[in-house]
Amino acid sequence: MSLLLEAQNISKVFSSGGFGQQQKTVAVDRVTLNLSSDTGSIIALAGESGSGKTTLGRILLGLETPTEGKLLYKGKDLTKLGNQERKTFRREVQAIFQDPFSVYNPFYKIDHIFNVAIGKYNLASSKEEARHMVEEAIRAVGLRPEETLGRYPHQLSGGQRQRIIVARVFLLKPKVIIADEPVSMVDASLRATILEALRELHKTDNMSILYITHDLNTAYQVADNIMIMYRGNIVEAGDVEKVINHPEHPYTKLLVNSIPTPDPTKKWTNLSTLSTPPFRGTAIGQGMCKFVDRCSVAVEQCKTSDLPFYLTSDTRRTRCLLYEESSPVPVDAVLDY
Amino acid sequence: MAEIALKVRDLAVHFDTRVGTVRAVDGVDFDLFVGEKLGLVGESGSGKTTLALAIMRMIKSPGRVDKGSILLGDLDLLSMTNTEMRELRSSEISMVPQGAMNALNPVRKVGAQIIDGLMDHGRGGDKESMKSAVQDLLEQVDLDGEISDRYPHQLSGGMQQRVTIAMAISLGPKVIIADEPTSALDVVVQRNVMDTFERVQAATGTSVILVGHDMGLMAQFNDRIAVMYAGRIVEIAPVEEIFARPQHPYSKLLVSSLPHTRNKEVMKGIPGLPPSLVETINGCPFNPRCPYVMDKCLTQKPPQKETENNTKFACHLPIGSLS
Amino acid sequence: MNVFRYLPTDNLRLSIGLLLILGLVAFWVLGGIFIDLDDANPISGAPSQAPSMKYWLGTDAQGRQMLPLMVAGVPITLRIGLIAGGLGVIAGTTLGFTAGYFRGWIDTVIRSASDVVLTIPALAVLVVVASTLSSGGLSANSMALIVALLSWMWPTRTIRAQVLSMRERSFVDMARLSGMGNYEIIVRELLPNLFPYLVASFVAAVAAAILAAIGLEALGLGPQNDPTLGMTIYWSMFYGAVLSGWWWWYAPPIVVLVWIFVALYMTSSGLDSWANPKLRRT
Amino acid sequence: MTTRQFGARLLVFLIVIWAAASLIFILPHLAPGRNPVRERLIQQAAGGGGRALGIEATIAAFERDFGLDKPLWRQYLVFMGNTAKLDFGTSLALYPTKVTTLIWQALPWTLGLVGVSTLLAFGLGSLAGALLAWPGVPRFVQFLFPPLMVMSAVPYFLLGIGLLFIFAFKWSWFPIGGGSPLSSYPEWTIEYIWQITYHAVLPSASIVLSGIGFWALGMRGMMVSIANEDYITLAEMRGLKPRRIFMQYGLRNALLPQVTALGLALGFIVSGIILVEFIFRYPGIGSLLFRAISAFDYFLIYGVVFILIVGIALSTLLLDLVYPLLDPRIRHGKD
Repeated sequence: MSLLLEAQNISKVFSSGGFGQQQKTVAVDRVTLNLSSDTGSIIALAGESGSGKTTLGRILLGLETPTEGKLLYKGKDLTKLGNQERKTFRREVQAIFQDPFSVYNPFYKIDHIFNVAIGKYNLASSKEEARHMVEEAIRAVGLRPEETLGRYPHQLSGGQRQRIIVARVFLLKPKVIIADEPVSMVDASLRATILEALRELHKTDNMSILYITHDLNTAYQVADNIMIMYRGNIVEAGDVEKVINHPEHPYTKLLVNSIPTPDPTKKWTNLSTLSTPPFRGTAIGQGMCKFVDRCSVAVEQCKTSDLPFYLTSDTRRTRCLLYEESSPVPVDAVLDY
Repeated sequence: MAEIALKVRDLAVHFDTRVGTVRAVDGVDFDLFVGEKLGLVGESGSGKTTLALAIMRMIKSPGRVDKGSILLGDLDLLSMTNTEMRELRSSEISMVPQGAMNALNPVRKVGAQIIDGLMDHGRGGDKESMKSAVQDLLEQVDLDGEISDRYPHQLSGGMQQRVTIAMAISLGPKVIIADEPTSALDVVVQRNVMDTFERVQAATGTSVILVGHDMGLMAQFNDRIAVMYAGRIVEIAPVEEIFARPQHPYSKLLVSSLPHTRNKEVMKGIPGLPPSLVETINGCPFNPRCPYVMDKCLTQKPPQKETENNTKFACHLPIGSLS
Repeated sequence: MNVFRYLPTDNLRLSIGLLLILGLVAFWVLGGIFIDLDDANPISGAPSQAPSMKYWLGTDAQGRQMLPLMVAGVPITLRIGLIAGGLGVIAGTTLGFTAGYFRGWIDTVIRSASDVVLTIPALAVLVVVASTLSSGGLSANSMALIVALLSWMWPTRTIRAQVLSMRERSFVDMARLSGMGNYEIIVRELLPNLFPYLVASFVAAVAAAILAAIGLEALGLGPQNDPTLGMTIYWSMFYGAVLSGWWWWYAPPIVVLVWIFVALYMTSSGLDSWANPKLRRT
Repeated sequence: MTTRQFGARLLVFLIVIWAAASLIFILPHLAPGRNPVRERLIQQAAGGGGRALGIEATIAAFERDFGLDKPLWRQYLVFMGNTAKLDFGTSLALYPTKVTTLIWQALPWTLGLVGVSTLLAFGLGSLAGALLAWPGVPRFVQFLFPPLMVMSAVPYFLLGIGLLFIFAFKWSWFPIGGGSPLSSYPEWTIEYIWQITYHAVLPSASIVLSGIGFWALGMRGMMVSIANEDYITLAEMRGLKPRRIFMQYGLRNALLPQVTALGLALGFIVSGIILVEFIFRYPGIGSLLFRAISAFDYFLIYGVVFILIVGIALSTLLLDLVYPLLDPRIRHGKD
């Protein structure tokens, strides 16, 4: 199994504020994961805003340099790639961004995003071939070329624009797609069509897709495996049906229970029945479980141990003392997908 | 028949733009009963927020209320003068805003902003009574009284939204309209805020209109749901009916296209593009995207129909043909 | 070029500004053709004559005729403004882009430097420079260079702000994913969008440079022998034209200068508002 | 504003002062092969009709007194020492009066003129700008906008000359220049104070008229964007009184960037005032600078320029200290 993209013990710390006060926020905290090319699977990276999921995505894309740890592409450190290798990395690891309004340069027609990629990666030998490739990609996502090409971004709806970005990925045929909240700004009715288009890409061209989202419902429908991220750490990872239907980590339980199910007969459990977290208000830092201040089953030890992953079943890992009896796996153990 | 808190009849709001008149709200009728929680659901461009703003008389040019009436009890809001309407806002009808993060004045203490609302509606008083009124209000929305001396930027998104809820109930209005109050919040914080909102509504018995697009939230909070499409209410029904037996094709597609975690299946979206609100639509506005479209749908305006478990919908299909 | 398909008709301020500039150029060109510029030299007419049929705009104490003096003075003042403004904007664009795009410590250095220098009274520093470098007057070109020294701060500030906001937009990341390098992104992705802002900053910089130049000239530090508008005002003040009632000596340069400043102001603020809706309407 | 931030801000202030002093020290030595002080002495001696013979000796003596013969870095240290004590040497043109005494005489006039007219322009301009932008305000206010815009483009001293001509020369409502009647002797009597204000009307008018336009435009832009902010919409939706929304919600927030703009514009304002004082022969630091230039009185030029830069740096420092009082987001960090 040739490993395509390996993140080794990646951490990212942002510091803000002028001379006076330096505030350090740990966005990503020692994450290790591999995306391999042959098995090709759709992995969801779920978490609330501020969990660091977008930062991790940008690091994997090479758009952000990690403060610690290394990113390997086909076994070689990204920073030590030669020009040609860097170009293939650039081409084979692509992205779908969240905001369909800010992903197009208002100065150019939307064809610009295709022409630049075709030019830079010389995917076509002639103008006609290029045009043909673009039209084919537009049709592949269910749009008609004559209704979309040759227009300015502000002349198209949000849904059309997001599908054109998926068409660009179809054209480039990358090995890995990092989709950062691709449907969160699109209407519910269009959401399904775009996610189906993504799944099609995975089936036909065997692309590995990292689906970054805060919406567990769509993660459940699209992905095979899921990683739950909280304050820079991956707290639970495994098969998506098991993790969502039988969550183990207290945070995943809280996340799953908070989703309003679209079924009026299954009402939310009344919040007042849940016990208040014992260590509410504790200051969160390194070397402790970062969920301790919101966890209703926290114990004293949670505040002092730098938790490893516990292998709770062949594909399941959870980072919580409750599962101490399962075999521990070091914090930066590899999550293989 | 329960007493009616708010009666909206044939309301239309149009926007004059360069490309023509946009009919954002195009003839809407509904009743809001006392103590009821009505959900107003629709995708972007369906006119749900414009409808909410129209009820609060907050439509600004180039928008204008073209026709229709809004009765709050026996007061016709559309015929009120500006000052009369201003006095009604918060005292009789109030609104919980969408963007929590900068809905509060960043340079003024939270307590002072709440007191502003009381003072400007003649509920002022000496310093002490004001302070205790604020403390009591904050406790009602599960906030520590000490918050009143803090500035908005020192509060989390969830806490700021609770403050806006406190403001909305501060003068005991009959109706509260909440325009996607938790769409900017994380799912866990949303759960807590909605839980507070539900308890506050139960305690005060105020009627609530919850505007939103998250069908899960709608299912959990509301007694009845109105589905809006292209500026019209295409279906209004008790919440169980909407999910179990949707009558209008759009409601059915909306419910079936929801991702859920019961079982993995191929997800179906709603084909076609969102409606253009400029061209005059004779017949049903959903006909370009409707799988059950008939010739009638292209030419005649769909009639209002009512089922025995009081679902009202506007469609040429006979009742029960979708279940 | 896509940017030129926006007709300035819907932007009143820009149209007025462009019209005024056109008027200036016409005054310069027609003047050059119909008026004999030698009359701008001393004793080319009777001294201190009020405007009359013979001397349309009157003459100054040394017998220079005011109309030819204006026709000769306008191009020199404009040239100083264009050179200083141009240099200022070129420096401002490079510094603004480097700070805004590459961020990090270089951004902090450039930003704090421009803010600090901005608060220093430019005229005071220019006075020190001008008075030290030449005890006599400066030539028009060296005046332009000196003024250029302190006209980079405002363009740097505005362009940096635009680049910062533009850079956060995902189409920059998209360009990177399509294989573009940093410099190509700046030229092909950022520059075309910021083109209206660059022109607006240039026009504003020219106005600021002219203001600084006539400030120095009014204090007597301008080119002694070039008949720039600022020097004309200086000589009129030097010879007490106000007290002696020779209003026609300082009125024409003031009117022309006000014309220049209003024209440049209208154009730059018109360009700003024209650039904004385009960016917002993404 | 934590003490660390205050310390950092103070450091910036000191750096600016040090940079200004060094600039003033280095500049004369930049001009290759020219020593302005020496030239001035020769010029002055020749001017008096005296023989220029013994002049070299006097220059050498002069240079020795002022330590100009020592190596550059020692001169720099001496210069810095004197500047720290605000001692800029003696004026060449008005020998032997000290530069500092001349400056102290002129400074109060300028401070009065700058202080009054800037605050007036800032206050009136901001209010006019706010009214221009607020939707609830009557329509006729809009007619104020075009004239304000045009006036903001016109520099102070051009406006000054216009006012001087019309009000002083033609209608002679106001004196044609100067800060107080020539015969008067400064004392704290109503009569003298009235005279000062009477003389200061035209100079400050030229600053205020142009300044109002500048500040009104800035404020109008700010208020237009604030009118669409969520907290204003919520305030309207809560039925707050229009007056309160305009003052405590709109204006109060728009003031913050306006104060920052004031800090940045101080340098520009002072440059303008130097010229206004020259036009009106107002006895402030501006006229002093003009006289120093025409007499090539270098030490006086350097002294005045240094005081101007220090003055501005001080006021920007004060503004930076005042700003957190206006904006709680800076006063109270996220705790």
